[in-house]
Amino acid sequence: MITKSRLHIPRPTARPGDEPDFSYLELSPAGSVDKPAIGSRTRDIEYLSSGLVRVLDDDFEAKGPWDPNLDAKQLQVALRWMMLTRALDDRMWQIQRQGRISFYMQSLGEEAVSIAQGMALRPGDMCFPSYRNQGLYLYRGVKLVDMMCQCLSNTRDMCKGRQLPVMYHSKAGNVFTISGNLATQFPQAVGWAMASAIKGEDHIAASWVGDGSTAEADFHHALTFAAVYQAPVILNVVNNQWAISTFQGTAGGQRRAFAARGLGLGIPGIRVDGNDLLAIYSATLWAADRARRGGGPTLIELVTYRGGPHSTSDDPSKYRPKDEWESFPLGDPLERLKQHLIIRGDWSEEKHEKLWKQLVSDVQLAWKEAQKSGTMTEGPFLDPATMFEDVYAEMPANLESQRRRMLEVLGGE
Amino acid sequence: MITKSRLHIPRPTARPGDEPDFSYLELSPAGSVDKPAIGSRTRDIEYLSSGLVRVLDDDFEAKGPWDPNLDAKQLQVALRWMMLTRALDDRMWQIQRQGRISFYMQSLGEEAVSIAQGMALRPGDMCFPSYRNQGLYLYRGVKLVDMMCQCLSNTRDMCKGRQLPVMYHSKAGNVFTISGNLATQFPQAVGWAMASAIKGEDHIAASWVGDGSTAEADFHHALTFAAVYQAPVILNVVNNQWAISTFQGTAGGQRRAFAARGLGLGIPGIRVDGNDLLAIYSATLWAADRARRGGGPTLIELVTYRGGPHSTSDDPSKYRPKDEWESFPLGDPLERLKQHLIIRGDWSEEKHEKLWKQLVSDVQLAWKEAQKSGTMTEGPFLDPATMFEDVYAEMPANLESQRRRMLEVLGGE
Amino acid sequence: MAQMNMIEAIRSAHDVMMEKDPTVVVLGEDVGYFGGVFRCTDGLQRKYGDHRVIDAPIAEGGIIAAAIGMGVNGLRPVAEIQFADYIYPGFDQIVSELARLRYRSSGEFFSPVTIRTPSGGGIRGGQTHSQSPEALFAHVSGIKVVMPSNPYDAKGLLISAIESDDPVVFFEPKRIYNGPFDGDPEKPGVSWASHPKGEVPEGYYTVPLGSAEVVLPGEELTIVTYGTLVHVAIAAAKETGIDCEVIDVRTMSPLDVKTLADSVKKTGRCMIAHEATRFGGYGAELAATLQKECFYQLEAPIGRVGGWDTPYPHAFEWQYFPGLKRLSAGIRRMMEAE
Amino acid sequence: MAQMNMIEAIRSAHDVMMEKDPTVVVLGEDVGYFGGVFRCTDGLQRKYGDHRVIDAPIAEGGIIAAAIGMGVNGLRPVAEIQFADYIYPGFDQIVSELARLRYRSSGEFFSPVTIRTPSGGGIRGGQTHSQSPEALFAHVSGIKVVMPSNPYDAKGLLISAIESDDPVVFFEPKRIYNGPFDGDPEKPGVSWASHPKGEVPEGYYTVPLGSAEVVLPGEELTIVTYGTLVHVAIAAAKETGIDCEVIDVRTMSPLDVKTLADSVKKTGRCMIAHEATRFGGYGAELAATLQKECFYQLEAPIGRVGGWDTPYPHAFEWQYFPGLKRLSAGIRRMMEAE
Ligand SMILES: Cc1ncc(C[n+]2csc(CCOP(=O)(O)OP(=O)(O)O)c2C)c(N)n1
Ligand SMILES: Cc1ncc(C[n+]2csc(CCOP(=O)(O)OP(=O)(O)O)c2C)c(N)n1
Ligand SMILES: [Mg+2]
Ligand SMILES: [Mg+2]
Repeated sequence: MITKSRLHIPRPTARPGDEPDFSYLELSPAGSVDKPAIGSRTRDIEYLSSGLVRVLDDDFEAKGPWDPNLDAKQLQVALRWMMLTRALDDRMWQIQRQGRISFYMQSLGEEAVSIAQGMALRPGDMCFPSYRNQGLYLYRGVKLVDMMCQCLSNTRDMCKGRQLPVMYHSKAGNVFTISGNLATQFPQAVGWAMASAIKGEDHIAASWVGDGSTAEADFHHALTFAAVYQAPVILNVVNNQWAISTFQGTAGGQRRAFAARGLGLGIPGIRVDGNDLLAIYSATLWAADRARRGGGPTLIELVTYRGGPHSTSDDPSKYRPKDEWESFPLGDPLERLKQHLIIRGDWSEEKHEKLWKQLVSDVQLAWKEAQKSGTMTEGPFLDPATMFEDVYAEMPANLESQRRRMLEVLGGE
Repeated sequence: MITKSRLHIPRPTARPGDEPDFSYLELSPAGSVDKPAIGSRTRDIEYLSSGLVRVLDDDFEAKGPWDPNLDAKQLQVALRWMMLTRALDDRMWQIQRQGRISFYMQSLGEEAVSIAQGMALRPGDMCFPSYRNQGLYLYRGVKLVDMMCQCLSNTRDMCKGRQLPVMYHSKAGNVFTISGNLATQFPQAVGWAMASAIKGEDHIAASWVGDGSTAEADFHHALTFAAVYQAPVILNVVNNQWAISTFQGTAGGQRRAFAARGLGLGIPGIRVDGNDLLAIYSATLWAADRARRGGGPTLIELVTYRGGPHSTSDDPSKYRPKDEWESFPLGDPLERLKQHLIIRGDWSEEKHEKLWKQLVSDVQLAWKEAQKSGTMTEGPFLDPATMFEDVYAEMPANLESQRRRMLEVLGGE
Repeated sequence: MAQMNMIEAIRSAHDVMMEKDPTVVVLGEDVGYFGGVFRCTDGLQRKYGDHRVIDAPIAEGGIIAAAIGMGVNGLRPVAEIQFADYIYPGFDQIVSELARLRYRSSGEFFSPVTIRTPSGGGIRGGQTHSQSPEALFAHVSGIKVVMPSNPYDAKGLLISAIESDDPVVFFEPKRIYNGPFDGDPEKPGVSWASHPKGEVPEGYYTVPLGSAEVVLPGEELTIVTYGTLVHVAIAAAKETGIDCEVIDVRTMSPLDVKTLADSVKKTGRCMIAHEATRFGGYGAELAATLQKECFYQLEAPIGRVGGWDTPYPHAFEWQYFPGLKRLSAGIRRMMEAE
Repeated sequence: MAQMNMIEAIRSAHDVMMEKDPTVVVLGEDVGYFGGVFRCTDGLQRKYGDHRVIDAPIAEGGIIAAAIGMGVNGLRPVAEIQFADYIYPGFDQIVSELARLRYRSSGEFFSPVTIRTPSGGGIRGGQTHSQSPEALFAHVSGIKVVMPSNPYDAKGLLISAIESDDPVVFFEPKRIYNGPFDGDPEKPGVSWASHPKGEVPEGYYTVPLGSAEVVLPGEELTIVTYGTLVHVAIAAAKETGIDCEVIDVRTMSPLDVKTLADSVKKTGRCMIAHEATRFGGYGAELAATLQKECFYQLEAPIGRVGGWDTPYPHAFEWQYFPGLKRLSAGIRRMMEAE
């Protein structure tokens, strides 16, 4: 009976053993997409959701109306943050492989997203990130050692051992606490932005979800509330082509770009080369300005590729061609920025090599430092009694007595 | 502090005391919207989501490419079903006002939706209606008396007293059981349609939600799954301008038509004059054909007006101008079809009057009949012991003992 | 002091708090211009503007998520869910987010959201306007769960909830919005006017979260209950002539075990009553806790009277509702146990 | 007969049923090409095609809703929710729809959906990969709730669930997917190979829903438990030398009261153990029911050992998990009560 099935089943262009095939990706040449005035009506700028905003061309030159004209210093700083993100990811991945932390998630290949958007936002703007935005925490001032201590659940862990590795937060840096539940932070960001508008402040909010997570209800809630109240928020979809083992078509990306998802509610969408720091920066600044001036929300799709496994628990060789990333037409964001700087005469292979070594050593030093606050096997250890704190603002009687009970050598009750 | 608020709060054009103002409604003249080939690509038919498909013009003439060319007989039958729906609603409304049923919801002003779409679908197609689709149940063969017995929760109640009035179902008629929870049936319809495709059958599914209900998560689930699997389903949004006290702008209708909601997923949308039986019939047939031929889902927005209060518990004079309906530019669907038939020479005021009287008397007879199976105050009464049935396929021990306990004169346990 | 019914008392709590604290905002379906389908927010938008009393799209998950975000940004949101039966689309945001924000960020982030929602049956609402899902929230650590049984407590508890930096789910037993109800549907309705707890101060006051109240002192048997059933319990005590101590739990979580246990130790008998489906209901926690606390004083097994383990059927509301007859029969039988 | 771990047993249940009944379809996140993050559906898509083993968008609410619709249209869907912690976005569709379809249409419509989901901690998954929300489902009438504790039961119960015309929520204690776990995290892991319930027939068989099992007979004290804790309970019996009767509940709803009550009446003592947060947990229902059924035989109050009333903290997994030490201490203390 099922042999007659007429159901359309989305299938990726390539599976293990196949040649990588990105023919489905619609690309525009760098510089070819117009940059509209910030006050443009949504209906006049629908083209932004189907084109691909790119600044860096195949020769690493910056082109067209979206070129933000950042100076050498700014670009070098951006490159440095991207490199630091990657150096951190590299190290932590190895560390997990050695069994010294329980879990890790890299942002390999997507570093430009966090850094470019971090740069384009103001410090007072609030970020509601996903688990692949570690660059944002770094950029907003969280120290390497504090990131590591979180991953170690040690005595310096900002989460007091309560969260899986990579579930950071930074109140001081205005970066929200990461949830294990996909997309939940998206409508919360809209609520935050609504409050900002209610208070008459000009801070905006920004949030990030993956391509796969757009299918969740909260994606819809975020778009609806943002559209209805014209909330000052930037809603980012990081389309890295994969959601664990399912390709972006399983989330509905086969027929229309994710950037178009808000059009039916009057939310403009911009489809951006997610591996092009300059394009991301520029699109984000455009959306932020628009939001700050009362123009409401913008949906930004960042077209990129998940360079590594989903997490340390994943094995992508089971579901996609091994060398897919190498064939990804938008390349490696870090490499592209580096080459752009070199072409401008503002960088060199030697400087790059030197900086990389420096950063690797910074990371190494931070790791040493982090371990002083405890590892999974060596003390000092967090006090388990703290697990009863912060459930409520004040500890209620039942938790106090449970804490006592636990301390009585884990007696049953 | 709130005085500085910059939040956009959607406000309707008119509140009690104001002149009705429908200037926000974008209208197209009858016959002015092209009818594309069924196989058209979604991107080529986006215009269908912003125009308004209309067949009957202001002089009640049928016009343009969407005219389904129904014959006199078909139109008379359609008119009859609409009139019957209204006659039933009228009577039941009064009956509730007299305290003889506990609750009621009319479809006043929206009768064309259920009848036109009922006609355009095939008997094997499955309907997942909202609580304002009573016409569908009638059209698909549920007897007046059975509708009434459901509202009475009497011994002939199809729901065995378990549901509020108007929460009908008809397995024989392929009309699903109505849920009190908004929008939940929308993604279920998509699942039903997926199963139909999996089985290789050519039955399609259709579902209905209100403008307000589009904000619910299930609306998004339905669209996503329909798009991903190209499910053979018609997803209808009945935009009757109001959701209890909130106008359609509160659900995000201010900037873009509801018909456009699926465009970002590649789902074509058709915005239809919801008070024009011919236009609805024709658009539905188009979408049904498309679905049956493997073309996937269509979203249809039916632009109409909720002629009465939300339900018998509601008082719309608190939140909208009293005479809004009279000013609604798309008129009364029943009146429009009647005039069209008269103009064609296929109907007359006399015939109309006579048919109306006939239907009113049919309804009256049905009401007499219904009461024989019990009223709220007079027997026969449903056996309360039945309340323990159908929780599970077979009654588990705990329910059996609770049933016994209840029968022991409602003793505590 | 004024005479208020529960709706007025709840409205007054909003008013007092919105006046006192400019960060308090209200959002929900139909709460703004219209003032709520039960009128609990009537007049607030006129007084405080539509930027503080906000009509929301019909998306319970979105409402709660938006409220969370607002709370993180310094506001103190009060969200109304139109019926408790419709809270489930927001369940994930409550359970996975609102309840855990403080914990997972070790106190750096929290959101002081109050979620108000009418619950319970007895108004011919059928199975989707009658549910009492408090047990589903009491099991979730990180939120407080409250249900008042009268206007005075409703206002005082709601003010405490709004002021609390912890999230609170606040159930309003809609059957007693307009007057106490003793569980006998045959009797004519009564108003709050003649009830001592219908006397409500017009200004600010609080009833603390986490404290139960002995509403009727007695010696022979303890009835532990909350919401509408408090009134049924008092009526059952009268009807049966059993010298019952009736305790209104008021806060389901955190639970005031001491007040309950002290009473049960004294009387040696305990009947638990609530409207929700019995199996796995909140009464199970009460019974489990009290049999443990009071084991050596108990003279009979703890009983539970609740809704049957079925949905709430429209036509058989009064067969489903654990009314006067069932509760009276239950405590009579319990007194027979030696 | 074959040696299977729980993953293989679950996979085999799918295989047997898909082979037997062409209306059985599987859907969920990553269940298709990849075979599921825990590999429970590995190989099924290769064997039955991608129209019967369907990779779904990441939308738990959508997955369950689609499954409901499929079920109404004559299919028999098995939906996987990747982690029980992620079931809440689908809560409304389960509670308001799946559970009530049959009731509200007086039997005309129903949907025989099985929802499988891995639950419980002990795999360093942190607070969003460790939850045990069975109590939230057991309270909802109209669904059955199941949790196996070994490969044999897992397969037999899953086949019963798939065949059942009632909706079933099927929790899989992920800590014991690969081997039983006695609650002592210091010991090396063991496999199912040496366990009698790791012997699993390759073909069709069922374990009926609604029946508990005495997995260790004893006279002094009854431990009522399910899932991972069954193995901890057996270990605690050994460790303490107390002659415990250990009962595996297996089906939370409907509950097999008789098997439990018979045992407690015999032993006079009862300890309940589960991994979920204790307050308002499923153990409360067990305690409430058993104190009632066995009041006159009980020699000590019924005890409950469960997760603490906090989220499941990543670093303190073994302090949170009600392991060997806590359970042993609990039953030792209970034996001291006279
Ligand atoms: C509500 C919920 N459902 C399922 C999961 C399990 N899960 C974690 S990550 C993931 C894939 C997400 O893919 P995508 O959104 O594309 O983000 P990416 O990992 O590619 O950055 C899934 C299914 C979850 N964490 N939360
Ligand atoms: C999940 C859920 N939330 C809220 C309600 C309460 N409610 C019933 S009808 C309604 C308004 C629906 O408006 P709309 O979708 O426009 O349909 P209409 O009544 O206009 O046909 C609301 C809020 C509900 N039934 N279900
Ligand atoms: Mg992705
Ligand atoms: Mg409407």
